[in-house]
Amino acid sequence: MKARVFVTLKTGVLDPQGKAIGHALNGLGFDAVGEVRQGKVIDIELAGSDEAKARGDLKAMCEKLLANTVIEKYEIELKG
Amino acid sequence: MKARVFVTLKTGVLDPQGKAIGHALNGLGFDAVGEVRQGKVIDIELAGSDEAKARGDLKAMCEKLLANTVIEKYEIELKG
Amino acid sequence: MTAITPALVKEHGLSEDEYARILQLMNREPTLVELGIFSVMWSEHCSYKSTRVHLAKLPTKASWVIQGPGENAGVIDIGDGDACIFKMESHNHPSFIEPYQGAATGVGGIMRDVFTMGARPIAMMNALRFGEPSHPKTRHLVSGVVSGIGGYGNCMGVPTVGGEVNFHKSYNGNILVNAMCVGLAKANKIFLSAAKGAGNPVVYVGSKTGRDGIHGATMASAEFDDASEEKRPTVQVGDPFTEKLLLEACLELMATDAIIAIQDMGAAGLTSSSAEMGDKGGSGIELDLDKVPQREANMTAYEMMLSESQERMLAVLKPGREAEAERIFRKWELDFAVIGITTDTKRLVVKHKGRMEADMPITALSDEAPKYSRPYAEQPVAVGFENAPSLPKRDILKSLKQIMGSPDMCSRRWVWEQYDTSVMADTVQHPGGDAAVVRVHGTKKGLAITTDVTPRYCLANPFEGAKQAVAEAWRNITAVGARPLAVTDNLNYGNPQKPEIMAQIVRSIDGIGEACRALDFPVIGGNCSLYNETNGEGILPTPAIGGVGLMQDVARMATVAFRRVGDAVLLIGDTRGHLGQSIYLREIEGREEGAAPPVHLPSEKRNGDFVRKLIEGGRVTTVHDVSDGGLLVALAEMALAGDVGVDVGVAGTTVETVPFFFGEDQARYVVAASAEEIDKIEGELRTANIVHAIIGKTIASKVVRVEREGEIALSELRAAHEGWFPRFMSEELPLTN
Amino acid sequence: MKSAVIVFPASNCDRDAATALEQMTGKAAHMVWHQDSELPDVDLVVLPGGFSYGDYLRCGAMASQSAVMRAVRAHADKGGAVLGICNGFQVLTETHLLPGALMRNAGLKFVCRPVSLEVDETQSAFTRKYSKGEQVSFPVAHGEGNYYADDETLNRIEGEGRVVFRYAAGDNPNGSARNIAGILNEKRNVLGLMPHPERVVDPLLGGTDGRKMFESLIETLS
Ligand SMILES: Nc1ncnc2c1ncn2[C@@H]1O[C@H](COP(=O)(O)OP(=O)(O)O)[C@@H](O)[C@H]1O
Ligand SMILES: [Mg+2]
Repeated sequence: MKARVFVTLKTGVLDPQGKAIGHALNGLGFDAVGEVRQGKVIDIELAGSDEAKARGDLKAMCEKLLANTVIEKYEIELKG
Repeated sequence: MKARVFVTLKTGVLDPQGKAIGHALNGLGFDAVGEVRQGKVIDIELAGSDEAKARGDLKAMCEKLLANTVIEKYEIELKG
Repeated sequence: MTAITPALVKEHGLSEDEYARILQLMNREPTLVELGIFSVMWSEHCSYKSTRVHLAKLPTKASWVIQGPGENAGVIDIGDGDACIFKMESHNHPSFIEPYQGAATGVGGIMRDVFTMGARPIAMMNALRFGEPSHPKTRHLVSGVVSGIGGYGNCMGVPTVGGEVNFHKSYNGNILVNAMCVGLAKANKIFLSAAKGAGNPVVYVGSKTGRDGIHGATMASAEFDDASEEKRPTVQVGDPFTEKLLLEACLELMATDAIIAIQDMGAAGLTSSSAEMGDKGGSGIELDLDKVPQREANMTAYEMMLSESQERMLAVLKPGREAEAERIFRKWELDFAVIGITTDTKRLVVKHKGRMEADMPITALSDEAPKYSRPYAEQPVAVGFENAPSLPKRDILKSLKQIMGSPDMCSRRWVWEQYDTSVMADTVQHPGGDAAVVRVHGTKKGLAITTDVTPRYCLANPFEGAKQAVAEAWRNITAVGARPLAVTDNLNYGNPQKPEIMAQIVRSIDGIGEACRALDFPVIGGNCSLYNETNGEGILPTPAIGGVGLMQDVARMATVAFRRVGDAVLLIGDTRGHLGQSIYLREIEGREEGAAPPVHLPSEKRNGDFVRKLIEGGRVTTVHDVSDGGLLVALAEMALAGDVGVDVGVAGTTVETVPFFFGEDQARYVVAASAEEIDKIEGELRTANIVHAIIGKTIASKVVRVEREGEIALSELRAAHEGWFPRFMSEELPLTN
Repeated sequence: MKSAVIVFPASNCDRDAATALEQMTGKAAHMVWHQDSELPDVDLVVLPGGFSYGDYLRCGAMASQSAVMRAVRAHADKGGAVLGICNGFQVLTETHLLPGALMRNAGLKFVCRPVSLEVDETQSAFTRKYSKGEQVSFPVAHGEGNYYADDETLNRIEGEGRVVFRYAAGDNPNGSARNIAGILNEKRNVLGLMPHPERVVDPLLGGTDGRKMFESLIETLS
């Protein structure tokens, strides 16, 4: 199985990187660009085929290691 | 419109970060975890409603700034 | 309007008595915004309510002190029109919750304290205390804190040149992250926070305000319990890029004469900065929050006044100079807004969306803030293992190796290599020695910087332990050849409402005061961090001392490294073999016991002044003070630093081998120089009546050799000394961005 | 030799570079702001170390889009000398004035320490005063100095004698391909390197091994 985990800053938490990217894109003439937020995407290969178990494991991985839930939130995507 | 851009290392380019995460996950007892790769996800708010133009712009942003195509590849997702 | 219920008052960390006092001062029920303002301004963090009466006893004056405690940072005169500005501050609680960002924003905060006074930061220090290595969180906290400090300081382009790292179980639930910043300014260009005069524009510069860390100041004044991690208050995210721009923009504006007063927005942001500026200037301040640059939609007055968003400053300008200032901040792509005006009412007035949200006398927030003489109950001081106690016979070289490779004594290279130590091209002594030395740019002068405290001594005896912290800082500065000039402190303790903790605080402050007076080493600033307790378990009392000294010619600086084969090795100071609270007792015998080593201040002064004169006279360049671990550890460090072997004996003392080599008696230095030079020095020591002994010489063989005990290869010692930290940390995933 | 140092927002070795240049050439360097679209009349342009634009997104990425970099490219196209140190090297790869990319250190940590380098190539304006194979010690201070290029590129730059500095065997601080620490462009007038030569021109600061680079430049460009 392949999983994709997104770890992004919670809404309201300052994202200096996103801010700087937005600023730079505006500077390059992309005027339509509004707010920009940057996060991490982590692609994980998982052995086994039990989706429910995989989801449970991924959640545990996020809570334990991949995200710091003080400031970050995460989303999990499983693709077969 | 909201766009999501993924910037990840090209296959074949070593990703020590991803390797370290995989190693740490195995260490935490997640034995099913195989290869791990880490990348960036950039969420962009875009004014306007012309999808084709948005796609074109996003591609230009990636080529110019968001990705370093020597080592990285990108994917663009548009969500209404 | 929100009704102010007892529950709401309690949530704001205010006691019933304190609320009664507020009603009296306001003559009416406060608004919610006013309550929030009181809660932060009367918090321990901002008001120092438990410590103020005691801090007042510290010596703060000397002819070279330009600005003592009370401003954002202290200022000393270092001659030739130059001033050195420095301060140390804690970011303990946020760093425990989010180690990377907590430590990073701690660095950012202390830098603002220093550059808000007109100084360019030139060096950073960090004094860190973590839980025991085996605690499941320790590794992760070490990794996050160190990369956070590096992440911020490196981006700012200010070298991080030294610090301390300790591990002890008492910090398992409350780590300490104390950061110190040292800056340089012109003595006649110091900026203060007094917003004198009415009708002057109040301007906001830097980052936009978001809902960051609302109530951080009250958090820093509350104990943790198991639920805090669940409640997890928002931690701020640092933006070193913006801070770097803010630094450059502020220094550019300061080069003009447009500023009346300026103050960083630290804990309690807009509230404390405006209240303090008004208070110091004897003026009033009126703010229009509609003008505040905001990062988020629909922010309330309460949120804006209490936000702890980072990288912001408040300034009062001379009228008519707004455009000029704005141009500078726009050039650096920073927000700039006139958000208020000074008045002659001595009131803090806050308006938002046409409503009066607060209107309160500023003195209620400063002079009238509570001040407590909390009860304290002194505990008996620990005793034992004082004068050369007998301990089981063991192989002392094996013990040496074990100590050199222990968590508290091993090399901190793993830490400092993550810090840019040489940016700014003035670092003449890097981490690894007694004090860091940075050159005063464009001159031959150098500033020596150190942070010190030995918390286990402070627990055994808060008074002697605090004296020791000051003495060690003074000694470390002396050992590189600089004249110690002044101190900033960072007093970290548990809950002051417990009489035994309060006693630690009171006695430590007494000890600091006594040592600073005796050593002519005034305290020019500091910070208190209380309530470092989890589930009732407090930390070791940890009064960290940051010291700064001045040397006239960095080319004469001493380092710890042995430089040549054939030098004589001289020990200056009296060795009685005090093993109480020693590293030896703990690491080898597994006992955390005994008396703290007594500090005899006149000997400290006499021995130190003697050593400094040798260095200043260009007669010695190899000097190391003897501290943690004792004499043999000092010798081993000198041998490793220079990669030169040493052969030593007990030099005819009556003290047994173990206490002689591992005792932690104070006021001692090891000096190495040619045999002829040491001969001369010995004569002078005799005349000066200073206890000393020639204990050995440097040798061609790369070993530490001890008479009658054998020898150990430097390579073996080095492997132990350098090995522990990287091995310990190799299991941790470095934090990512 | 006349020189200029480019100042990006959050450059932080700009003063260090200027100090070293002044010490070595006796002339103050021009400090050029990132928004300037023209360079003063100079022989050497230095892109200093630091964290231009916070190094957000990728090190050097945003700086590569700045107005001044168009002028720097023009200067290089005309054969003018360009020296990129640390962040400056990252800016040069991002601007494609130099091939390859600088990735995160293999150890994933920022590393600041002196490293041993071998001078691999002395046929350049930057290194003619060194001898081939000479070992020198420069400090590094970076989190992303892991040089990457595909094999074809690596073979080409090696074959053309464009690898100027290599980390000595066993002292590679960041995992760089083939121990590469510094490279030249095809025309050999643009050099990028991760270690800091400007931090080793003053004996009090831990060595003088960087002096020969400035002496080489002075001899070539004056
Ligand atoms: N957190 C740190 N950051 C940078 N340098 C550190 C840190 N901790 C310790 N060091 C450095 O390691 C050396 C040894 O530290 P320490 O044993 O506390 O010295 P001393 O006993 O002389 O006070 C010092 O040069 C110190 O500055
Ligand atoms: Mg010391």
